[in-house]
Amino acid sequence: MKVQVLFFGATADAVGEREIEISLAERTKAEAALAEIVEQFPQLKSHSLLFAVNQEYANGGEIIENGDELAVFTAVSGG
Amino acid sequence: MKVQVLFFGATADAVGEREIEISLAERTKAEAALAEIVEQFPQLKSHSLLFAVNQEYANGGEIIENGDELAVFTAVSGG
Amino acid sequence: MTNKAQKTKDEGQITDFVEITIEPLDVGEIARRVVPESCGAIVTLDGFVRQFTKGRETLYLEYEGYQPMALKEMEKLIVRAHEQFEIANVGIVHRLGKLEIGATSVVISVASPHRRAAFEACEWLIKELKRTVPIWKKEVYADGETWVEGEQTEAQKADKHQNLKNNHYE
Amino acid sequence: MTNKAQKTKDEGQITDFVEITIEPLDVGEIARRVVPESCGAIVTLDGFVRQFTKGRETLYLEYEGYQPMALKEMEKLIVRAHEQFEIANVGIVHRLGKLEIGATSVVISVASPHRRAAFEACEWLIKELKRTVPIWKKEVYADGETWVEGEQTEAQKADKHQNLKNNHYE
Repeated sequence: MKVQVLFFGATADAVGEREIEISLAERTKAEAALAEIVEQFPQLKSHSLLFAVNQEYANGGEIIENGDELAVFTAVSGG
Repeated sequence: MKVQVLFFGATADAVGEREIEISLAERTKAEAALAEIVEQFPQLKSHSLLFAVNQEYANGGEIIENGDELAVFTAVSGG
Repeated sequence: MTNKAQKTKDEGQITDFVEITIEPLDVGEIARRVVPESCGAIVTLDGFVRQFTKGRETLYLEYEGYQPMALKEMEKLIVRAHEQFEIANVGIVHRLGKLEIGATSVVISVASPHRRAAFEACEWLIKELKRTVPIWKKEVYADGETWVEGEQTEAQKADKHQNLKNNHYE
Repeated sequence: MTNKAQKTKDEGQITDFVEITIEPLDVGEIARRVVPESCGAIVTLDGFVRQFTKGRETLYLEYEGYQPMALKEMEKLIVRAHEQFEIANVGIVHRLGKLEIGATSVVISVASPHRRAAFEACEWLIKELKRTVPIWKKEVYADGETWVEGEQTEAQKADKHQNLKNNHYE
């Protein structure tokens, strides 16, 4: 199945992309999906990462579905 | 000696004046000056009064001097 | 009857201001005036005329002030705020005259490097302003009007108007 | 790249709003939008771009946001604020894009019948916004630039990115 992965700020700069599509096995969990993304872009390892699935913070156990919107970013710094 | 007495808001309405001049004996204390003003305008008795001498809250013991600016008003309600 | 009056204190980078005016208050403009460039947050209190007080409908309000004393008391509050809180600068502007429902009557803006101090100082300043600054409001209803008398503290009542200075500043 | 986005919730008298925009923020205008007529005070937090961070001079800042998620997180904060504090209504507006020194980056305005609740809610909202709303800033210096990474809580670090939802919402 295909999912969209968004990057912002420091992670977008590290990856060199703001949005990519990746293939995941059916019923991949959020935790494993993040691990696959980090494996594909090892330059992300130097950052403390947060992970969102469909615009909600992930707790790691969510089952990713086809067409989901994932996002990988560093601790927020707005305000 | 002569002093100026200012009234504001409820005390101005009660007295019917915003500013008067009164005569006081030399070395009158603030406490006694307020008592004289209330005696002259007994309609002030129905209010809780604050008293200022030369634009500072009075503690009662100040010696009033010729030409001082006194003010009699109710508890403040700005803001 | 009232006019715009302003006092500004300059101590190097610190610029506080107190002001009494009959003109409408522009909250954003007042907040922007307190910003020193090294600070990160401004907290602003914006008080305004309520339509209902204890269920009774107010048509409009009239504010009156003992202007020179009010400005002095506002300046004293700023001095005391600097003693108690780590703040950069403070602006206090109070409007007098006739105020329609929804109009801003008072603006207090506090800038500080750490926002906690700005919140604390701003809250303390409005509480003290309502207690010590000689300004009064008259509520005008369809069928009458009333000068609002502030709540005197128990200490003030017990003292029967003695020792007001201590009550106000301890 | 970013555009003005706005969501408004109407529940009878309650009108909260969250907004993300690339336009300059007008603090007074935002504060005035949160006023219900029965309320007496508005507390506003106005965050802005500092010239110096840890002694290093910033030329300007770039803010970037994950806009749809940021709006959702801001709305969640408002729901949680209503649960915890007796407030009437809340507006949160965050600016994105290039911000010059002194420009306002975020405005949070809270109206309440009693000002204590407005102070508490406003302070809580800015603290939580900085922790949970997906917006990032890049500081641009004369000789380089840095994306600022927020401080993760100890719980977040210990979890190694697990269980983020709980860390963010407990």
